[in-house]
Amino acid sequence: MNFAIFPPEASRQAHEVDLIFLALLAASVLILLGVLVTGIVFAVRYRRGSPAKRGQLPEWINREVEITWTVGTLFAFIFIFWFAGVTFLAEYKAPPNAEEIHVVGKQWMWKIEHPDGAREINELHVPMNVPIRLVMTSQDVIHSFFLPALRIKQDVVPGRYTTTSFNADRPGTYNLFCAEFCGRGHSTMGGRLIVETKANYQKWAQAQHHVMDVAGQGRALFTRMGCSGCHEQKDHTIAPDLAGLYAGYVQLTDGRVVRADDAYLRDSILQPTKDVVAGYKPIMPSFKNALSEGQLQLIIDYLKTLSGDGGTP
Amino acid sequence: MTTSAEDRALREPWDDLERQRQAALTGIWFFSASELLFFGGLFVAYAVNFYLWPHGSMEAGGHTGLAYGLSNTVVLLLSSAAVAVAAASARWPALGRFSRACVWVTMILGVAFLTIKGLEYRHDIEERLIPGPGFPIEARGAQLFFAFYWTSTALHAVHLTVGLGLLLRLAIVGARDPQWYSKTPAVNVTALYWGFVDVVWTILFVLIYLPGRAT
Amino acid sequence: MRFPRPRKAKAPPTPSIGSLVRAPLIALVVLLILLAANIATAYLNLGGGQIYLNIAFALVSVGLIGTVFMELRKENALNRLCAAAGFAWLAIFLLLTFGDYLSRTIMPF
Amino acid sequence: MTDATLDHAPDKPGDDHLGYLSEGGHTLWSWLTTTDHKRIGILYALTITVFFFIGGVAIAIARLELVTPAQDLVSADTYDRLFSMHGIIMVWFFLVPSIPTTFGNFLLPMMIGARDLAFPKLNLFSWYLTAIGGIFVFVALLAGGTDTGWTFYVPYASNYSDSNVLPALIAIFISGFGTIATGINFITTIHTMRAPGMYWFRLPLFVWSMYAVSLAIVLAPPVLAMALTAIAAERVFGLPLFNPADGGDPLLYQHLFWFYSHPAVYIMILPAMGVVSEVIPCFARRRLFGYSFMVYALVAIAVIGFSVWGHHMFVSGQSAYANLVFSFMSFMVAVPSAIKVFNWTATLYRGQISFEAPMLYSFGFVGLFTMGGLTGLFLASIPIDIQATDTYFVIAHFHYIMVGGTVSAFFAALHFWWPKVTGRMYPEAVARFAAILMFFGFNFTFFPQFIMGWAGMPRRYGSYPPEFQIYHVLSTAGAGVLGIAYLMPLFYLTWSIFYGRRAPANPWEATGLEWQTPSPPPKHNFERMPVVDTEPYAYHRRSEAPEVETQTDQNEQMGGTP
Repeated sequence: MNFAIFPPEASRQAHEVDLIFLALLAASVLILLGVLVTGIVFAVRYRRGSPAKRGQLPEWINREVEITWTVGTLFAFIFIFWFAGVTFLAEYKAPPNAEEIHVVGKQWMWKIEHPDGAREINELHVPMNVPIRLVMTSQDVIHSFFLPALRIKQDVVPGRYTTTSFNADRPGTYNLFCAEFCGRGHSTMGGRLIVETKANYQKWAQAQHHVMDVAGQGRALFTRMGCSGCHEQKDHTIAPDLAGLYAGYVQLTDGRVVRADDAYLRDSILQPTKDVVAGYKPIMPSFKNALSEGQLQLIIDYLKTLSGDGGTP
Repeated sequence: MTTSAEDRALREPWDDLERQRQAALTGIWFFSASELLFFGGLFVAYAVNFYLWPHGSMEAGGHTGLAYGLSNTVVLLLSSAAVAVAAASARWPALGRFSRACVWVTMILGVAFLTIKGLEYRHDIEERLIPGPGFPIEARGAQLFFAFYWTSTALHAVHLTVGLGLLLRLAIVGARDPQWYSKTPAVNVTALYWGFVDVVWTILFVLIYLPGRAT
Repeated sequence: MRFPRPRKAKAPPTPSIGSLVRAPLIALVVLLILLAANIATAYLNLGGGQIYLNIAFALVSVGLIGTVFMELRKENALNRLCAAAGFAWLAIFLLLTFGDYLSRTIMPF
Repeated sequence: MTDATLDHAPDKPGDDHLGYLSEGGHTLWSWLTTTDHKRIGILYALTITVFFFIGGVAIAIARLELVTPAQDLVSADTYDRLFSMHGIIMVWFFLVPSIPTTFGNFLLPMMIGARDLAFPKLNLFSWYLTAIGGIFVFVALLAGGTDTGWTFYVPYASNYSDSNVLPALIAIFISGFGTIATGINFITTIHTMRAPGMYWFRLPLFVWSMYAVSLAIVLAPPVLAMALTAIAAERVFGLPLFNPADGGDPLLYQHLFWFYSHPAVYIMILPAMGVVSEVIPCFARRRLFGYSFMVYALVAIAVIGFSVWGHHMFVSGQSAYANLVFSFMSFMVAVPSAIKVFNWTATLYRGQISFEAPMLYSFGFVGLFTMGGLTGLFLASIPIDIQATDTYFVIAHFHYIMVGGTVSAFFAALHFWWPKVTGRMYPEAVARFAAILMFFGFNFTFFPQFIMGWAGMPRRYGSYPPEFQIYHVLSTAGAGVLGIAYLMPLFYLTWSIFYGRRAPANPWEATGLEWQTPSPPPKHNFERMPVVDTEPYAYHRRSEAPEVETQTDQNEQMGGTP
């Protein structure tokens, strides 16, 4: 079972932040040891009844000592403030030629749109060594786009745009979390950041158009068969919201909690009255003989893209 | 006779009325500072929204009933003067009746304030100035202005009603026991509370009724 | 701020109503004049600075209410400090909150 | 009545005369209508004990859920309500009232030589406000709790949350005004009711901490009351105060909320500093090092604490300029805290240190508060805060200060003044074991959270990626140990009320006027007004001290105060 001691450093900016973190860690351990060791030495040496020398405080321990450590702490803290402030201003300013990616936070999923039109849900593919600028907003409540590997976190506020920028330089798959509490699905609103070499990224970008076709066809079928009529009602009173459904857990009317995997989607389309979602009436018609196997798969593929295929458990 | 009045006015831990009066005044002053920050939250919110939506706020300000606001301010200033005189004259038993008369005048003016405020609310409801679907002004930020208008004036009215309650207690208990009335610090405390309510209204009047008049 | 030891003074003679009412009445008249001036400036089209002028008038009136009606002039230092503390904390709050709002356009990151 | 569990109440007096415990009357009614500051202190102690254990149970279930990465013990919605109720109950119904309303109420008048607080009726009214607020929290709890977190961030709390937010808002609103009334009571008492000779720089530091805390208590909670009223107005009357659809700015709510909530964390820690500044000199038998600097540090924290709230909003969309301003002010407010830690350690120099339970808790306080304070420096520097905020790093930071700091000091105060409050001595050996167990249980629970927080584990997550499971398992195990360490004092202190050794008037030979009354003290504290003519903490003669101090010498030293 692997466990993370330190978050991976996937950008120079992350490295800069780690420098400050380690410097502060060292200074803090020093001060903490100083206080603890002094305390323990005094506690042992001057315990009641010990033969150590007592009497008046020596001459030099008086007001000057107090002033020295006050001013000393003050200057140390001003130095740390300067050190951190400079790094913040230098690192978090987006370079002008940055590639802009739009992120929209919605209750319990991230919808990401690349400049070339490729759309992703809960996944962010970025090329290496290319400055990226995220322009983000939210559709409902405050979320927070958090990439621990890049040491980036930026709240996503409804009604305005917030931006952050990074330049990933190490390929790999890293965590993406929502860091601001946003309701029931807050902990499942994560996803993956995939940093790839430029070549792989291009390959992925082309592939996106293919996936778009599958999803495009699935979308067309979804509307033609009338599914969107009920399932995309604004307040979802008659039919549950299908976005973010796949790979999550579903509470059924009889109290069972079922995992929404391929089988569940398939059964619900073919025999809707078998597992009715809690809070809804079993009014969905069966599509048993209306859909061919291929069409059923297209719709299920489309439903997967609605919640980012293979979202976090 | 006066010692018994003094004893009645004396509260439990105190053995000297003058120090009890000092403590009571210090207490009400700290409470005023605290309540000022309670309304301060509203003032900051109002200032931020005015900065974010100047045009919307100005236009919404134009729709508020200045006649009502003005008469309310005058009424409250008069009542504040009356309660100040009541507090100044309360210490002398000979002026007890005059002081209680001033307290009654203050209460009447306070009730007048509430009735004018009620009329204004009725007028606003008729004009559908309640933030929501059918809001007449479509400038962005106008609904925010009126959201703050309703919240702040309602809270101020609540504070004023509490003030009326305190004044009523003073007038009734004072009438029954004039000696207690001349000794107790409660008169000054109530006067200071009423002064605070007037201070809040003076600021609210400017924030609500004056923007947007110049158009 | 130690309180002066309260002397058991002989009760002062009852002042005339006129002397009691004089100061509040003068203050009332000044306040009404300030109110009228405030409303008059509201109707002059001064553009953006309008609201600051009105607030200035309001603060002057508040100062007057405080000193005359609430007898701040006779109060001891602690109560005056306390009255000032309320407005001082409000100023800190406004200052730093507007430090954020005003600089959102200058230094967004 | 929230604290109906009066069986735990330490007030079933023994047979003989028991000061304020028996003088005021034995009936429940006499307790519910008392204006004696000592009895009101005990009423508060019962109320916050009840809430402390309710909050503890809520987080215990949440911690059990976190043992496994998947969301399998409780549903996500229940998990949200558990941590929200834990936050709300612990902040407003345990930590904020913990030391000021219990020990502040009990000791303040006695420490300055007064018979009672300036406004005794207002004091009782404050307790009733807190109790009514407590009832509303029960209403919220029984109706299923609120799921907005203790921060009630808009627009989730105002437009999207379907949990019962309103009872929680009313509960905090009412108990907030209870705290404000206590603050006003304390400030007026300290200004007007000090005994002759008790000048400002002869006040014990506990009284100074009550003064500094009362400044923050009078000026900060009203802004929270306004923020919560705005949310209630938006939920109930639909007034779009922060609704982004109508142009409202959610950040405006965050400014209003954090303007209260940062001074609130100083409201929680300042009394703890006051308690430790009383306990350490007493058990080290030495004058407090740098008394005047400690006083300036207390007041400086309370005042500068009002200008730092923006460091909670570094990533919330605040402008870079504001980030820098608030980061700088956060470093400035850290300086007085550092000075206080240095002064506590320096007080031990050339002392006669003994290690009773209060001293062990105070050592725990100094250690844990230093770690909490240092991690505060991490969070004040912006790039680190961008990574660490809203993760378990922040949770570990504020628990080190609030639980490691304030709760340790609360238990130090509980043991230090227990003989004075109940007239009984607590069992020393068991108490020392509980203190050490709490220190290790605490570190065992919260240190792993620092590591997983920096590694990116977000807060308020019911399910999480598997690489953080080891830390959650460690933390839950630690929470078990900490839970036991908190339950032990409940038992042995209750036991000591009935069977503990009868306490002398001054068991620790401490200086301070409260120790010059019999324990438990009579209803009116002092028969005649005490006169103060010495420095506080006069534990040894200023001029010199004998080479080896024998027991008798100490008493002779103590002879200074009449």
